[in-house]
Amino acid sequence: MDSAARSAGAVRAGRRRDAAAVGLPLGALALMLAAIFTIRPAAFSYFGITLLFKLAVPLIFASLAQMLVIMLGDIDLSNGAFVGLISCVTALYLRDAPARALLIDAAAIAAYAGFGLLIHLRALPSIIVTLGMSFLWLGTAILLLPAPGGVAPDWLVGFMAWRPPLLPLPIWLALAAAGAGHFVLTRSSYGAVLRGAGAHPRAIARAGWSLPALRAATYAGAGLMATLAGVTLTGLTTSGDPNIAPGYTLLGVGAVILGGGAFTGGVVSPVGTVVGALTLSLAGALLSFLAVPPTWQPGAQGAILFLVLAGRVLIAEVTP
Amino acid sequence: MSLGRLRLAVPPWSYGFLAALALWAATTLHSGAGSAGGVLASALAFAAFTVLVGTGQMLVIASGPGNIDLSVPTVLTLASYVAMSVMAGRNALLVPGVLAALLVGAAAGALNYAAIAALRLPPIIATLAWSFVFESFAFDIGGQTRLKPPALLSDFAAARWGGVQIVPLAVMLVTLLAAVMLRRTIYGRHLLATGQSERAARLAGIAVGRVRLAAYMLCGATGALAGVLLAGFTGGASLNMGRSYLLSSIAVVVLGGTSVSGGQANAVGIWGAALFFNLMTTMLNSFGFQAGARFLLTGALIILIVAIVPRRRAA
Amino acid sequence: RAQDGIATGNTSAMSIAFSNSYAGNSFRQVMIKSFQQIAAQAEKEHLIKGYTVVSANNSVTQQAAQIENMILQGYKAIIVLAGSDTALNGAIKDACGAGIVVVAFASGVTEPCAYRVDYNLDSYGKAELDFLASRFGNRKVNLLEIRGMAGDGFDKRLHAGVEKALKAHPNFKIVGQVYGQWTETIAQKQVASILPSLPRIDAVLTQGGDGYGAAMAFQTAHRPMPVIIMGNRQQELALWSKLHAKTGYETFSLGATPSVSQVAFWVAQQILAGKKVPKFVEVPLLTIHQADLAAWLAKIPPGGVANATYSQALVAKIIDANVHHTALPGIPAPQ
Amino acid sequence: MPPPEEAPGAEFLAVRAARKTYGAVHALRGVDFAVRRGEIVGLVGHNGAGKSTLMNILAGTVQRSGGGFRIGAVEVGAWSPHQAQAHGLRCVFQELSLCANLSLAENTRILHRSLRGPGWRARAGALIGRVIEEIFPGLRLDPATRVADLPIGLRQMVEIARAFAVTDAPLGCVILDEPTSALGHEATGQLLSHLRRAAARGIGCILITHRLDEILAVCDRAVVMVDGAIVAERAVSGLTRGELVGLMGSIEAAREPAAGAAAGFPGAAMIDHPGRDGGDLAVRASAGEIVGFAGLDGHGQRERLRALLAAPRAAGPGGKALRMAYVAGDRAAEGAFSLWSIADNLTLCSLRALTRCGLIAPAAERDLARVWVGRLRVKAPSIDTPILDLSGGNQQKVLFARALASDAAIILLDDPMRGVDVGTKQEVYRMIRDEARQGRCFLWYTTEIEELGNCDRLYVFREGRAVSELAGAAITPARVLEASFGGRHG
Ligand SMILES: Nc1ncnc2c1ncn2[C@@H]1O[C@H](COP(=O)(O)OP(=O)(O)OP(=O)(O)O)[C@@H](O)[C@H]1O
Ligand SMILES: Nc1ncnc2c1ncn2[C@@H]1O[C@H](COP(=O)(O)OP(=O)(O)OP(=O)(O)O)[C@@H](O)[C@H]1O
Ligand SMILES: [Mg+2]
Ligand SMILES: [Mg+2]
Repeated sequence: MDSAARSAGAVRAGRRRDAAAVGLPLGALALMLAAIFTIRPAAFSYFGITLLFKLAVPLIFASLAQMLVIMLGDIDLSNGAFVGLISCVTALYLRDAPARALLIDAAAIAAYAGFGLLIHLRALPSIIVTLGMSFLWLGTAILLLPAPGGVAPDWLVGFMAWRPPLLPLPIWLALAAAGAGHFVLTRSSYGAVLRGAGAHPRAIARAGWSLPALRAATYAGAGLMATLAGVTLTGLTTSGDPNIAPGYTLLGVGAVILGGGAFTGGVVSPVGTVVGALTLSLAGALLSFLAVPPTWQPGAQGAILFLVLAGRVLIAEVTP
Repeated sequence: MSLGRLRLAVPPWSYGFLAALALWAATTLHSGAGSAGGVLASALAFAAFTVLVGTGQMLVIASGPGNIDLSVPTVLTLASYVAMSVMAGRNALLVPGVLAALLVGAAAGALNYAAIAALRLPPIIATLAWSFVFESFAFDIGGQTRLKPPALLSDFAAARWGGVQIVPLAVMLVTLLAAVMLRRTIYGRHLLATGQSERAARLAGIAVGRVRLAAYMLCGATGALAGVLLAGFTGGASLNMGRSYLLSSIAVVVLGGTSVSGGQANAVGIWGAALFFNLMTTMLNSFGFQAGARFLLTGALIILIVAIVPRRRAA
Repeated sequence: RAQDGIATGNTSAMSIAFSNSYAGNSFRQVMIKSFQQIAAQAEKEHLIKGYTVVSANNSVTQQAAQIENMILQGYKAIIVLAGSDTALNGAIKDACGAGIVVVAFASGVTEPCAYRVDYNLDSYGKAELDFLASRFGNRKVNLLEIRGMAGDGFDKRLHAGVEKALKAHPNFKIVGQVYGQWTETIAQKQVASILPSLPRIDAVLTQGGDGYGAAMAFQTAHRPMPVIIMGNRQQELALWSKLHAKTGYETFSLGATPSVSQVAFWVAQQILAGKKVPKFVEVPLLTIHQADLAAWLAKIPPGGVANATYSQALVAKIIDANVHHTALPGIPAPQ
Repeated sequence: MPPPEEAPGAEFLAVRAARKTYGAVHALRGVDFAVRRGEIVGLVGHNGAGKSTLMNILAGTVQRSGGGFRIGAVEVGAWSPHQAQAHGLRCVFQELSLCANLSLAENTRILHRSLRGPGWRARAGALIGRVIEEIFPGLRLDPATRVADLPIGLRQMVEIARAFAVTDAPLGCVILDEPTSALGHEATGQLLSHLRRAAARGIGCILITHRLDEILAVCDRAVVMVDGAIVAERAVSGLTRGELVGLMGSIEAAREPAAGAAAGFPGAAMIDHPGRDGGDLAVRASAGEIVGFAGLDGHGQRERLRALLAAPRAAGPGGKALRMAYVAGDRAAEGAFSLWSIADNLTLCSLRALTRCGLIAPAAERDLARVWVGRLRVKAPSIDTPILDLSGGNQQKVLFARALASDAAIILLDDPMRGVDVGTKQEVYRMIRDEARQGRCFLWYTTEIEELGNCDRLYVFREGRAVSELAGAAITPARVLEASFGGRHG
């Protein structure tokens, strides 16, 4: 029987594929950094790297939130609006009424889980329900904070400006997020169930798991990640704004895909997603290093997206 | 039980129409019977553009899970600029202008599909990246000005035929064509088959790639046509004219009864959903809610409508 | 006491960056071009070493990241058209901390270290209502207000100005309010959607970029054309002029000039050159009255926006007027 | 191995008067069914008889519409997959239930909740590896392999092994719904002998299969279902294949010899597809021929069929390229369009002929669907029934009808009888021979050796190549097997 050889080959191919999922965005990231460091050698410093990746931190968390939803085979169009809501809550209450802020955050996460449940129980298309949710988050944010304002607590601003030893803070946070995500989703025994629920829910139900519970838990996890995104973002901007992050929705999707995720459900990589978020955040900022005329800046952004993602063809080559 | 039977008697795609009707009634109650006609006329006029864009989007969405065209707003804008540039405000150049726009739209669709197929990108990313590129082209062509349409185009866009607006009627014709195409033509069947299962469609002898390519090109073309008409209706092509059609084109398709997982499409339902969205705006505006409350109600209504529509449950 | 006139400190080795939040409408396109034109000129005259313009795609987080990168690139001044009043505060503070001069224009940036070049938005609303009062006297007047975007700072400040001004005119009543997002097509749709439910409208308050859409909505609905405050767009002025010829229609147009980016440029250059500049520099709004309509119309390209060129000297005068609290030099109508 | 003589153990699980309705469809009409510890029950019946429905009710994945349920001596009301697991009941479903994105170890964890905490992955891997080795010795799959990377046959083996793996709850009964339809010859044998070993350890088994020989080989008791009811129950010892078929209500026709060549065919050459290299025979076929692709499962037969599909076509009589149709055995992934009705599925490849002035004529379309539903005796309320509401075998018939109804001159069959009941098989064999006689050409890949008897000629595949060609009287199971395993054949 050649099954043993076939299986060993498949395992090797799988490892290659996993490596490529992370390696690809990592390669793109390295290339972009190399370009930036060539243009501006001074950027290659603790200070420079901090500045380059500062704004990537909230995007990392938002992308992880999106990743959880994509893992279930859904898509979340409300991610960016939710981050905006959390930023308003944080700027309004976290300093003076922390208990209230945490309560609202908890309620928002519970609402997320509730909508996840609704999507599952009524078998609704997530794309439209989350579109509706985005209006709910935005409306709530505007009711709370009709125009940008509020103040982030000093400890939060201080934390986001903290200069830890060895590596800049954004790098530490990225490592922590990637590590935690990898452990929970890729290594842990419950992670296997969650990924299975995304790929083949029926099989998971037949094995006796409660799909509604799994889905509510995953959506709650997504809400938690998006909350972290909102809080860290507020720490960086020092105040709240309902319209601050609508762009995170699609950027997050891009980070998940770039990191080797797929819309088929169950196929996501937390490490890849984190690297993808770093890459996309840098890609958006890269424009300021390249002397592209303003008219062609959007086009350049599109081209960067294509270049960064073109490596997927290579993945497809190594893994038929 | 009786409610259950009632629900089954009402097809899912008609919920948009019913909701639209309810909103219309509510607005009329609030602002007097005299407003009913005007409200409907304005809803029809603006729904027509959404429906036109949505019809193309529907073909793309129906062509398989994950297929979606996010470049619609910029294709619409770019095509509109191209058309206005070609027309240069002269009635005689109307037809070449429209043709140029359609060409641009179809080419944009082809580029979208080419990126999806050649770079193996998920459509959501590929079309987003192209939309940036198309935006740059629009900046380059029109950038600093708003291009005016020829008088004939403006007249057509505002024309009425015995009190009924022409553009919505024309778009209804497009809807009819799309519905017939889906149900009664080989292309329609092949599209829906491809959308349900690419592998099965391939083995059934369907050139899956060509079917999808055509869907993206048709989507670009309808977007372009909407761009031309919109320029006529609003008095010119402007850079941000497509802005509101990104999410609305997707929302009306899904709310109109087309399945996001592909393989099933409903052209008529798009009208219901588009009227629903427009009448919702009317209602929220005329009730004079605060901005935050308007968003809250919008979100709640969208979720409510999708949630009450009965659907075939998986076994 | 600050020195009046142009400061002449040597800025020839310094570069200036412009971070723009959004480029997706013609107003912003003209604004960028105006900036490039004046900056290129200054570069040629060795007033600066170089310049760059970077637009974020309507994403404040991206704009913030771009500003952080500009810090790295060693620009001596960063000019900001902010996508949010507050969301860039962190990045702007970082820039100030790195010794960079930050000039935010046409935006309500709240970070105190930044210089602000902006209109007096209270005067915007006041000018609109004062004009209407001159037209309608003490009659009861129904107003439709077209606002910008919900949750936006500019919109909120302008609206606050309108509300403040309304107190002086108890006969004015806002009977409807829509959000046009400073976009013709959206404004048209929103106005069209609310019109059937509204009583007779006498006048429409606008925020710029929405007047023509409103006019189209009234036209399509076959409603009498109210006095729509225009926003200096060519198509608005053309329509006004056409209606004036036909029916004697009169209104008033005001708004920002896209070339306010040039003011910000010169303000930044002057600060670098050593001029004492107050933290808030008010710039005049461009207003067009019936008398100047023809002259302006002749000068604006079809589909374009009324604009003016700000020279270094003019900007120095504007700064001085701000320092001395004297009247701002106006923008003269073209002859 | 003969069934053990001693009486089976205590009753493990029983349903009484179990009913299940899907709208107007009565899938089960009051069924009494019980399984004892250590007993192997064979469940047979035509497609759509209700076998899978009954198993789903036992496994808790489908809620019964009525009737009683007893586990051991305890009467239970609501029954869920979770409870079924906890009581030691496992089910290998007709459609595979492994998550393709997960590894073997992870899939094992899905079913076995106690596999958690530090080191779970290693424990799960060791467990599944041990059970695979026990049932299918020598298979040696790496537990880190992703299921998606395995062919369907291996997946089936993994799923079977997963069901037999034991962690905390003792194993009471395993339900196997057509487990052998995707297994090769050797693996089937291994599975059946494992069933006997398991039964000897007191584990009950329910085996659903359309291969009656398997029932006769391992089961203690055969239960026959017809139209949602149990019509017969017999001890297997002493039962013959003919009797069993008789109980199912259909008579197995005596095998007719392949008739293509006899009736004056082969006609015009239709396919001449060169091999990849010297060791790979060219595949040739002519009008009226039925050409088989034989060999062990997964040795390149399917790939060759696909290659034929993609290759340039020979010109037919009118000078136009000959058209091909393909019938896939993996109907869920490659055949059925799940949102469509029977009619829509059936007419997909015939649309050109149904088109008038650019539009499909609905009346003609429905007529065509009705004719073929009638001819193949598809069991369904109407041609508008969604295809997914049909039982597996009936879905397969619709796919068959799609190919036969089209104007394709060449029909490629990719193991098309998977899950089709004996009665229908006979009908389909007859139909294939009729169609061949009328000038169609069939290329037929099958894993069931008896089926090859219907072929005029066949190519035996080994390691991705067509290594030998057998024709007419040379087609015997012995020679096919010999060629499959690499014996030289002239
Ligand atoms: N089962 C079949 N029966 C008949 N023709 C088929 C069949 N499968 C494929 N073909 C034909 O073979 C050709 C190539 O098929 P293939 O699957 O590569 O097409 P595709 O990749 O989907 O389409 P495109 O060529 O536009 O990319 C097509 O012209 C198609 O019509
Ligand atoms: N989800 C469902 N909805 C409607 N009808 C169904 C559903 N599932 C099964 N049926 C119907 O119930 C009957 C029994 O189906 P079942 O799958 O139990 O048959 P089976 O004996 O397993 O057949 P096969 O041998 O083909 O697998 C069939 O007539 C089928 O059409
Ligand atoms: Mg191809
Ligand atoms: Mg079955």
